[in-house]
Amino acid sequence: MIELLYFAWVRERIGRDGERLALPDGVGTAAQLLDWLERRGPHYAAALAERDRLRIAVNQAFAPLDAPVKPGDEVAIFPPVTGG
Amino acid sequence: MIELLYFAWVRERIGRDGERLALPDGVGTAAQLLDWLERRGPHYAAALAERDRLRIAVNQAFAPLDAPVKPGDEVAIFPPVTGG
Amino acid sequence: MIEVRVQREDFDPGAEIERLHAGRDDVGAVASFVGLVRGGAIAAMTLEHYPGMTERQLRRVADAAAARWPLEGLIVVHRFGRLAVGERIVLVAVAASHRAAAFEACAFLMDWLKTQAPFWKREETRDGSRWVEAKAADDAAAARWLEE
Amino acid sequence: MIEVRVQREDFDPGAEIERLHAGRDDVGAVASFVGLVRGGAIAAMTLEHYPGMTERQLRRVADAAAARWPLEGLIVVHRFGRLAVGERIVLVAVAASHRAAAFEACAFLMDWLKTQAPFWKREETRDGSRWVEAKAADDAAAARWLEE
Repeated sequence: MIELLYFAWVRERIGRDGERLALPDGVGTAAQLLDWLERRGPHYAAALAERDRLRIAVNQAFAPLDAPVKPGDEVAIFPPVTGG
Repeated sequence: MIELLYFAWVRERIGRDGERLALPDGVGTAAQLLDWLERRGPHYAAALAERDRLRIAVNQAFAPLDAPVKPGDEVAIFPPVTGG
Repeated sequence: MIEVRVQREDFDPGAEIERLHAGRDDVGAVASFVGLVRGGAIAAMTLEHYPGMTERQLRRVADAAAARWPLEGLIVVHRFGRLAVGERIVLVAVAASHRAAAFEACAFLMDWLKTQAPFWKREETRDGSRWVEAKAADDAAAARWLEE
Repeated sequence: MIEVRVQREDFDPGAEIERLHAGRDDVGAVASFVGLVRGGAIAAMTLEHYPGMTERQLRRVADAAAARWPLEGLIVVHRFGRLAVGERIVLVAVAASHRAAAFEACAFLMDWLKTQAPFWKREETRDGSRWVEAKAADDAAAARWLEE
Protein backbone atom coordinates (compact mmCIF):
# COMPACT_ATOMS: atom_id res chain seq x y z
CA MET A 1 0.00 0.00 0.00
CA ILE A 2 0.99 3.62 -0.45
CA GLU A 3 -0.46 6.69 1.26
CA LEU A 4 -1.41 9.46 -1.18
CA LEU A 5 -1.97 13.05 0.00
CA TYR A 6 -3.33 15.95 -2.05
CA PHE A 7 -3.10 19.64 -1.15
CA ALA A 8 -4.50 22.99 -2.33
CA TRP A 9 -6.07 22.94 -5.81
CA VAL A 10 -4.85 19.39 -6.43
CA ARG A 11 -6.96 18.33 -3.45
CA GLU A 12 -9.92 20.40 -4.67
CA ARG A 13 -9.84 19.07 -8.23
CA ILE A 14 -9.47 15.45 -7.19
CA GLY A 15 -12.18 16.00 -4.60
CA ARG A 16 -10.47 14.29 -1.69
CA ASP A 17 -7.48 15.01 0.54
CA GLY A 18 -5.86 11.61 0.14
CA GLU A 19 -6.30 7.88 -0.20
CA ARG A 20 -4.53 4.61 0.50
CA LEU A 21 -4.04 2.23 -2.38
CA ALA A 22 -2.00 -0.74 -3.46
CA LEU A 23 0.95 0.32 -5.58
CA PRO A 24 -0.22 -0.56 -9.11
CA ASP A 25 1.79 -2.95 -11.28
CA GLY A 26 4.41 -1.22 -13.35
CA VAL A 27 4.53 1.91 -11.15
CA GLY A 28 8.02 2.46 -9.77
CA THR A 29 8.45 6.25 -9.91
CA ALA A 30 6.43 9.34 -8.99
CA ALA A 31 5.97 10.13 -12.69
CA GLN A 32 4.56 6.65 -13.37
CA LEU A 33 2.26 7.09 -10.39
CA LEU A 34 0.95 10.39 -11.81
CA ASP A 35 0.40 8.75 -15.22
CA TRP A 36 -1.56 5.97 -13.58
CA LEU A 37 -3.64 8.35 -11.40
CA GLU A 38 -4.43 10.57 -14.39
CA ARG A 39 -6.21 7.67 -16.08
CA ARG A 40 -8.50 7.11 -13.08
CA GLY A 41 -11.02 9.70 -14.25
CA PRO A 42 -11.67 13.31 -15.27
CA HIS A 43 -11.14 14.73 -11.76
CA TYR A 44 -7.69 13.21 -11.58
CA ALA A 45 -6.92 14.25 -15.14
CA ALA A 46 -7.92 17.86 -14.36
CA ALA A 47 -5.74 17.89 -11.25
CA LEU A 48 -2.66 16.28 -12.78
CA ALA A 49 -2.61 17.51 -16.39
CA GLU A 50 -0.04 20.27 -15.99
CA ARG A 51 2.99 18.51 -14.68
CA ASP A 52 5.15 21.64 -14.48
CA ARG A 53 2.65 23.12 -12.01
CA LEU A 54 2.89 20.11 -9.70
CA ARG A 55 5.34 19.29 -6.94
CA ILE A 56 5.91 15.94 -5.26
CA ALA A 57 7.03 14.92 -1.80
CA VAL A 58 7.96 11.34 -0.96
CA ASN A 59 7.96 10.58 2.76
CA GLN A 60 7.69 14.29 3.58
CA ALA A 61 10.69 15.45 1.55
CA PHE A 62 10.54 17.17 -1.86
CA ALA A 63 11.32 14.67 -4.61
CA PRO A 64 11.84 14.89 -8.38
CA LEU A 65 9.37 13.28 -10.78
CA ASP A 66 11.71 10.36 -11.41
CA ALA A 67 12.01 9.58 -7.68
CA PRO A 68 11.28 5.94 -6.85
CA VAL A 69 8.07 5.08 -4.98
CA LYS A 70 7.64 1.78 -3.19
CA PRO A 71 5.08 0.14 -0.91
CA GLY A 72 4.87 1.91 2.45
CA ASP A 73 5.73 5.35 1.04
CA GLU A 74 3.76 8.52 1.74
CA VAL A 75 3.48 10.41 -1.55
CA ALA A 76 2.08 13.94 -1.61
CA ILE A 77 1.06 15.86 -4.74
CA PHE A 78 0.57 19.62 -4.59
CA PRO A 79 1.19 22.96 -6.33
CA PRO A 80 4.35 25.03 -5.74
CA VAL A 81 4.28 26.29 -2.17
CA THR A 82 3.21 29.87 -1.31
CA GLY A 83 3.68 30.33 2.45
CA GLY A 84 5.62 32.94 4.38
CA MET B 1 31.80 83.84 20.07
CA ILE B 2 31.83 80.16 19.24
CA GLU B 3 30.43 77.28 21.27
CA LEU B 4 32.88 74.42 21.72
CA LEU B 5 31.73 70.93 22.78
CA TYR B 6 33.95 67.98 23.73
CA PHE B 7 32.85 64.33 23.97
CA ALA B 8 34.20 60.98 25.21
CA TRP B 9 37.96 60.91 25.79
CA VAL B 10 38.41 64.35 24.25
CA ARG B 11 36.16 65.68 27.01
CA GLU B 12 38.02 63.68 29.66
CA ARG B 13 41.49 64.78 28.57
CA ILE B 14 40.58 68.44 28.26
CA GLY B 15 38.76 68.19 31.58
CA ARG B 16 35.58 69.94 30.58
CA ASP B 17 32.59 69.27 28.35
CA GLY B 18 32.71 72.57 26.50
CA GLU B 19 33.33 76.26 26.58
CA ARG B 20 32.35 79.51 24.88
CA LEU B 21 35.10 81.68 23.49
CA ALA B 22 35.71 84.47 21.07
CA LEU B 23 36.92 83.17 17.73
CA PRO B 24 40.69 83.87 17.87
CA ASP B 25 42.35 86.03 15.24
CA GLY B 26 43.56 84.04 12.26
CA VAL B 27 41.24 81.09 12.92
CA GLY B 28 38.98 80.44 9.95
CA THR B 29 38.82 76.65 9.74
CA ALA B 30 38.33 73.71 12.10
CA ALA B 31 41.99 72.70 11.62
CA GLN B 32 43.17 76.20 12.59
CA LEU B 33 40.91 76.06 15.62
CA LEU B 34 42.46 72.74 16.70
CA ASP B 35 45.97 74.21 16.23
CA TRP B 36 45.02 77.17 18.40
CA LEU B 37 43.38 75.03 21.11
CA GLU B 38 46.36 72.65 21.22
CA ARG B 39 48.60 75.54 22.32
CA ARG B 40 46.36 76.38 25.26
CA GLY B 41 48.04 73.84 27.54
CA PRO B 42 49.03 70.22 28.12
CA HIS B 43 45.44 68.98 28.63
CA TYR B 44 44.42 70.35 25.25
CA ALA B 45 47.60 69.05 23.63
CA ALA B 46 46.94 65.54 25.02
CA ALA B 47 43.38 65.59 23.74
CA LEU B 48 44.09 66.98 20.29
CA ALA B 49 47.48 65.53 19.34
CA GLU B 50 46.30 62.67 17.16
CA ARG B 51 44.30 64.37 14.46
CA ASP B 52 43.39 61.16 12.63
CA ARG B 53 41.60 59.94 15.78
CA LEU B 54 39.45 63.07 15.96
CA ARG B 55 36.18 63.92 14.28
CA ILE B 56 34.57 67.35 13.99
CA ALA B 57 31.00 68.53 13.76
CA VAL B 58 30.10 72.10 12.86
CA ASN B 59 26.55 73.07 13.80
CA GLN B 60 25.67 69.43 14.50
CA ALA B 61 26.78 68.02 11.15
CA PHE B 62 30.01 66.13 10.50
CA ALA B 63 32.57 68.42 8.88
CA PRO B 64 36.06 67.95 7.39
CA LEU B 65 39.10 69.52 9.05
CA ASP B 66 39.22 72.28 6.45
CA ALA B 67 35.59 73.27 7.10
CA PRO B 68 35.16 76.99 7.77
CA VAL B 69 34.25 78.10 11.31
CA LYS B 70 32.76 81.51 12.01
CA PRO B 71 31.32 83.41 14.96
CA GLY B 72 28.07 81.86 16.17
CA ASP B 73 29.04 78.32 15.18
CA GLU B 74 28.74 75.29 17.45
CA VAL B 75 31.90 73.22 16.98
CA ALA B 76 32.18 69.76 18.51
CA ILE B 77 35.35 67.68 18.80
CA PHE B 78 35.17 63.94 19.52
CA PRO B 79 36.54 60.49 18.67
CA PRO B 80 35.02 58.32 15.93
CA VAL B 81 31.53 57.26 17.01
CA THR B 82 30.83 53.82 18.49
CA GLY B 83 27.08 53.59 19.05
CA GLY B 84 24.57 51.04 17.89
CA MET C 1 17.82 27.16 21.06
CA ILE C 2 16.40 26.20 17.67
CA GLU C 3 12.63 26.17 17.78
CA VAL C 4 10.08 25.84 14.97
CA ARG C 5 6.33 25.93 15.55
CA VAL C 6 3.34 25.55 13.23
CA GLN C 7 0.15 26.70 14.86
CA ARG C 8 -3.30 28.13 14.32
CA GLU C 9 -2.99 30.66 17.17
CA ASP C 10 -1.40 34.08 17.02
CA PHE C 11 2.05 34.68 18.51
CA ASP C 12 3.73 37.55 20.38
CA PRO C 13 6.80 38.85 18.51
CA GLY C 14 8.10 40.81 21.50
CA ALA C 15 7.90 37.77 23.79
CA GLU C 16 9.68 35.55 21.24
CA ILE C 17 12.46 38.11 20.75
CA GLU C 18 12.85 38.41 24.51
CA ARG C 19 13.05 34.61 24.93
CA LEU C 20 16.07 34.56 22.62
CA HIS C 21 18.18 36.78 24.89
CA ALA C 22 16.63 36.78 28.38
CA GLY C 23 19.13 35.73 31.04
CA ARG C 24 21.99 35.43 28.54
CA ASP C 25 25.08 37.57 28.16
CA ASP C 26 26.35 36.30 24.80
CA VAL C 27 23.60 37.73 22.58
CA GLY C 28 24.44 41.13 21.11
CA ALA C 29 21.93 41.11 18.26
CA VAL C 30 18.41 39.85 17.56
CA ALA C 31 17.11 40.31 14.02
CA SER C 32 13.50 39.45 13.39
CA PHE C 33 10.82 39.48 10.76
CA VAL C 34 7.03 39.50 11.00
CA GLY C 35 4.92 38.73 7.91
CA LEU C 36 1.35 40.04 7.86
CA VAL C 37 -1.75 39.60 5.70
CA ARG C 38 -1.78 42.58 3.38
CA GLY C 39 -5.10 44.03 2.19
CA GLY C 40 -5.95 45.77 -1.04
CA ALA C 41 -7.92 43.32 -3.16
CA ILE C 42 -8.17 40.68 -0.48
CA ALA C 43 -10.26 40.49 2.69
CA ALA C 44 -8.73 37.36 4.23
CA MET C 45 -6.76 34.29 3.33
CA THR C 46 -6.63 30.67 4.36
CA LEU C 47 -3.30 28.93 4.77
CA GLU C 48 -3.35 25.20 4.12
CA HIS C 49 -0.32 23.13 5.10
CA TYR C 50 1.03 19.60 5.15
CA PRO C 51 1.19 18.58 8.82
CA GLY C 52 4.37 16.72 9.59
CA MET C 53 6.27 17.76 6.48
CA THR C 54 5.89 21.44 7.39
CA GLU C 55 7.62 21.00 10.74
CA ARG C 56 10.32 18.86 9.15
CA GLN C 57 11.02 21.36 6.40
CA LEU C 58 11.11 24.32 8.80
CA ARG C 59 13.51 22.38 10.96
CA ARG C 60 15.72 21.60 7.96
CA VAL C 61 15.82 25.24 6.97
CA ALA C 62 16.56 26.26 10.58
CA ASP C 63 19.38 23.71 10.82
CA ALA C 64 20.81 24.99 7.54
CA ALA C 65 20.90 28.54 8.93
CA ALA C 66 22.51 27.38 12.18
CA ALA C 67 25.17 25.49 10.21
CA ARG C 68 25.94 28.48 8.01
CA TRP C 69 26.11 31.34 10.53
CA PRO C 70 27.36 31.53 14.13
CA LEU C 71 23.97 31.85 15.84
CA GLU C 72 22.97 31.86 19.51
CA GLY C 73 19.37 30.86 18.82
CA LEU C 74 16.48 31.09 16.39
CA ILE C 75 12.70 30.81 16.48
CA VAL C 76 10.37 30.26 13.54
CA VAL C 77 6.59 30.41 14.04
CA HIS C 78 4.22 29.95 11.10
CA ARG C 79 0.45 30.03 11.37
CA PHE C 80 -2.16 28.15 9.34
CA GLY C 81 -5.92 28.46 8.98
CA ARG C 82 -7.99 31.52 8.12
CA LEU C 83 -6.30 34.87 8.70
CA ALA C 84 -7.89 38.30 8.24
CA VAL C 85 -6.11 41.31 6.75
CA GLY C 86 -3.61 42.70 9.24
CA GLU C 87 -3.09 39.43 11.07
CA ARG C 88 0.38 38.01 11.66
CA ILE C 89 1.34 35.03 9.48
CA VAL C 90 4.96 34.26 10.26
CA LEU C 91 7.77 35.20 12.63
CA VAL C 92 11.47 34.55 12.20
CA ALA C 93 13.75 35.75 15.01
CA VAL C 94 17.50 35.11 15.13
CA ALA C 95 19.97 35.79 17.96
CA ALA C 96 23.72 36.11 17.41
CA SER C 97 26.75 37.77 18.93
CA HIS C 98 27.00 40.19 16.02
CA ARG C 99 24.46 41.84 13.78
CA ALA C 100 25.63 40.66 10.35
CA ALA C 101 25.01 36.98 11.15
CA ALA C 102 21.62 37.77 12.70
CA PHE C 103 20.47 39.83 9.70
CA GLU C 104 21.70 37.39 7.07
CA ALA C 105 20.31 34.30 8.77
CA CYS C 106 16.94 36.01 9.27
CA ALA C 107 16.66 36.94 5.58
CA PHE C 108 17.86 33.46 4.55
CA LEU C 109 15.23 31.79 6.74
CA MET C 110 12.42 33.86 5.23
CA ASP C 111 13.61 33.26 1.66
CA TRP C 112 13.98 29.55 2.18
CA LEU C 113 10.81 28.92 4.11
CA LYS C 114 8.90 30.62 1.28
CA THR C 115 10.08 27.95 -1.17
CA GLN C 116 10.70 24.99 1.16
CA ALA C 117 7.80 24.91 3.61
CA PRO C 118 4.58 23.27 2.32
CA PHE C 119 2.04 26.05 2.80
CA TRP C 120 -0.54 27.18 0.27
CA LYS C 121 -2.45 30.45 0.43
CA ARG C 122 -6.02 30.82 -0.75
CA GLU C 123 -7.05 34.47 -0.94
CA GLU C 124 -10.61 35.71 -0.52
CA THR C 125 -11.44 38.64 -2.80
CA ARG C 126 -14.65 40.41 -3.70
CA ASP C 127 -14.87 38.17 -6.78
CA GLY C 128 -14.49 34.89 -4.90
CA SER C 129 -11.42 33.08 -3.75
CA ARG C 130 -8.31 31.84 -5.54
CA TRP C 131 -5.09 30.03 -4.84
CA VAL C 132 -2.04 32.27 -4.82
CA GLU C 133 0.45 31.45 -7.59
CA ALA C 134 4.07 30.89 -6.63
CA LYS C 135 6.33 33.79 -7.57
CA ALA C 136 9.50 33.52 -9.64
CA ALA C 137 10.88 36.32 -7.42
CA ASP C 138 10.65 34.01 -4.41
CA ASP C 139 12.61 31.29 -6.21
CA ALA C 140 15.22 33.88 -7.15
CA ALA C 141 15.41 35.17 -3.57
CA ALA C 142 16.02 31.64 -2.28
CA ALA C 143 18.54 30.88 -5.03
CA ARG C 144 20.74 33.87 -4.19
CA TRP C 145 21.92 32.06 -1.06
CA LEU C 146 23.34 29.24 -3.22
CA GLU C 147 25.60 31.50 -5.26
CA GLU C 148 27.98 32.58 -2.56
CA MET D 1 5.51 57.20 10.18
CA ILE D 2 9.19 58.02 10.59
CA GLU D 3 10.11 58.24 14.26
CA VAL D 4 13.51 58.52 15.93
CA ARG D 5 13.96 58.64 19.69
CA VAL D 6 17.00 59.02 21.93
CA GLN D 7 16.23 58.12 25.51
CA ARG D 8 17.63 56.84 28.77
CA GLU D 9 14.69 54.46 29.41
CA ASP D 10 14.25 50.96 28.05
CA PHE D 11 11.85 50.31 25.17
CA ASP D 12 9.45 47.47 24.23
CA PRO D 13 10.37 45.91 20.85
CA GLY D 14 7.04 44.09 20.53
CA ALA D 15 5.05 47.27 21.14
CA GLU D 16 7.12 49.23 18.62
CA ILE D 17 6.73 46.52 15.95
CA GLU D 18 3.00 46.46 16.61
CA ARG D 19 2.72 50.25 16.29
CA LEU D 20 4.12 50.00 12.76
CA HIS D 21 1.27 47.84 11.47
CA ALA D 22 -1.68 48.12 13.89
CA GLY D 23 -4.85 49.23 12.12
CA ARG D 24 -3.20 49.21 8.70
CA ASP D 25 -3.77 46.92 5.75
CA ASP D 26 -0.80 47.91 3.56
CA VAL D 27 2.00 46.49 5.71
CA GLY D 28 3.01 42.97 4.74
CA ALA D 29 6.43 42.93 6.38
CA VAL D 30 8.11 44.30 9.50
CA ALA D 31 11.84 43.69 9.84
CA SER D 32 13.46 44.68 13.09
CA PHE D 33 16.72 44.60 14.98
CA VAL D 34 17.49 44.79 18.69
CA GLY D 35 21.06 45.47 19.84
CA LEU D 36 22.02 44.33 23.35
CA VAL D 37 24.97 44.79 25.73
CA ARG D 38 27.06 41.65 25.34
CA GLY D 39 29.03 40.30 28.30
CA GLY D 40 32.27 38.39 28.37
CA ALA D 41 34.95 40.82 29.53
CA ILE D 42 32.57 43.63 30.32
CA ALA D 43 30.10 44.12 33.17
CA ALA D 44 28.35 47.24 31.92
CA MET D 45 28.82 50.17 29.58
CA THR D 46 27.98 53.83 29.49
CA LEU D 47 26.75 55.42 26.30
CA GLU D 48 27.57 59.11 25.93
CA HIS D 49 25.92 61.07 23.14
CA TYR D 50 25.68 64.54 21.63
CA PRO D 51 22.15 65.77 22.39
CA GLY D 52 20.66 67.53 19.42
CA MET D 53 23.10 66.21 16.85
CA THR D 54 22.15 62.62 17.67
CA GLU D 55 18.49 63.17 16.87
CA ARG D 56 19.40 65.07 13.71
CA GLN D 57 21.73 62.36 12.46
CA LEU D 58 19.26 59.56 13.20
CA ARG D 59 16.62 61.53 11.34
CA ARG D 60 18.97 62.00 8.37
CA VAL D 61 19.71 58.29 8.23
CA ALA D 62 15.99 57.48 8.55
CA ASP D 63 15.13 59.90 5.75
CA ALA D 64 17.83 58.34 3.56
CA ALA D 65 16.30 54.89 4.09
CA ALA D 66 12.79 56.17 3.34
CA ALA D 67 14.07 57.80 0.13
CA ARG D 68 15.83 54.64 -1.02
CA TRP D 69 13.22 51.95 -0.31
CA PRO D 70 9.41 51.94 -0.55
CA LEU D 71 8.65 51.90 3.19
CA GLU D 72 5.40 52.17 5.12
CA GLY D 73 7.07 53.31 8.35
CA LEU D 74 10.17 53.07 10.49
CA ILE D 75 11.12 53.53 14.13
CA VAL D 76 14.61 53.99 15.55
CA VAL D 77 15.13 54.07 19.33
CA HIS D 78 18.63 54.45 20.79
CA ARG D 79 19.37 54.55 24.51
CA PHE D 80 22.10 56.43 26.36
CA GLY D 81 23.46 56.29 29.91
CA ARG D 82 24.71 53.29 31.86
CA LEU D 83 23.53 49.90 30.61
CA ALA D 84 24.23 46.53 32.23
CA VAL D 85 25.04 43.35 30.31
CA GLY D 86 21.90 41.99 28.66
CA GLU D 87 20.16 45.36 28.44
CA ARG D 88 18.71 46.63 25.16
CA ILE D 89 20.71 49.42 23.47
CA VAL D 90 19.02 50.08 20.14
CA LEU D 91 15.95 49.15 18.14
CA VAL D 92 15.38 49.59 14.43
CA ALA D 93 12.01 48.46 13.05
CA VAL D 94 10.92 48.93 9.44
CA ALA D 95 7.51 48.31 7.85
CA ALA D 96 7.01 47.77 4.12
CA SER D 97 4.65 46.06 1.71
CA HIS D 98 7.27 43.45 0.86
CA ARG D 99 10.02 41.77 2.80
CA ALA D 100 13.06 42.68 0.69
CA ALA D 101 12.64 46.42 1.28
CA ALA D 102 12.03 45.91 5.00
CA PHE D 103 15.11 43.72 5.45
CA GLU D 104 17.43 45.91 3.41
CA ALA D 105 16.32 49.18 4.99
CA CYS D 106 16.68 47.68 8.48
CA ALA D 107 20.26 46.52 7.82
CA PHE D 108 21.09 49.86 6.18
CA LEU D 109 19.76 51.80 9.18
CA MET D 110 21.87 49.79 11.62
CA ASP D 111 25.02 50.09 9.49
CA TRP D 112 24.58 53.81 9.05
CA LEU D 113 23.63 54.72 12.56
CA LYS D 114 26.78 52.93 13.74
CA THR D 115 28.94 55.38 11.79
CA GLN D 116 26.68 58.44 11.62
CA ALA D 117 25.11 58.83 15.06
CA PRO D 118 27.27 60.55 17.71
CA PHE D 119 27.36 57.93 20.47
CA TRP D 120 30.43 56.78 22.37
CA LYS D 121 30.64 53.61 24.44
CA ARG D 122 32.71 53.34 27.58
CA GLU D 123 33.01 49.74 28.75
CA GLU D 124 33.51 48.70 32.38
CA THR D 125 35.79 45.68 32.73
CA ARG D 126 37.47 44.01 35.71
CA ASP D 127 40.58 46.07 34.92
CA GLY D 128 38.82 49.43 34.87
CA SER D 129 36.94 51.17 32.11
CA ARG D 130 37.90 52.14 28.60
CA TRP D 131 36.44 53.85 25.55
CA VAL D 132 35.51 51.47 22.76
CA GLU D 133 37.54 51.99 19.59
CA ALA D 134 35.66 52.44 16.31
CA LYS D 135 35.84 49.37 14.09
CA ALA D 136 36.99 49.36 10.47
CA ALA D 137 34.37 46.64 9.90
CA ASP D 138 31.63 49.14 10.77
CA ASP D 139 32.97 51.63 8.24
CA ALA D 140 33.05 48.86 5.64
CA ALA D 141 29.49 47.80 6.49
CA ALA D 142 28.25 51.36 6.02
CA ALA D 143 30.26 51.82 2.82
CA ARG D 144 28.74 48.79 1.10
CA TRP D 145 25.49 50.73 0.68
CA LEU D 146 27.32 53.32 -1.42
CA GLU D 147 28.60 50.86 -3.99
CA GLU D 148 25.34 49.80 -5.54
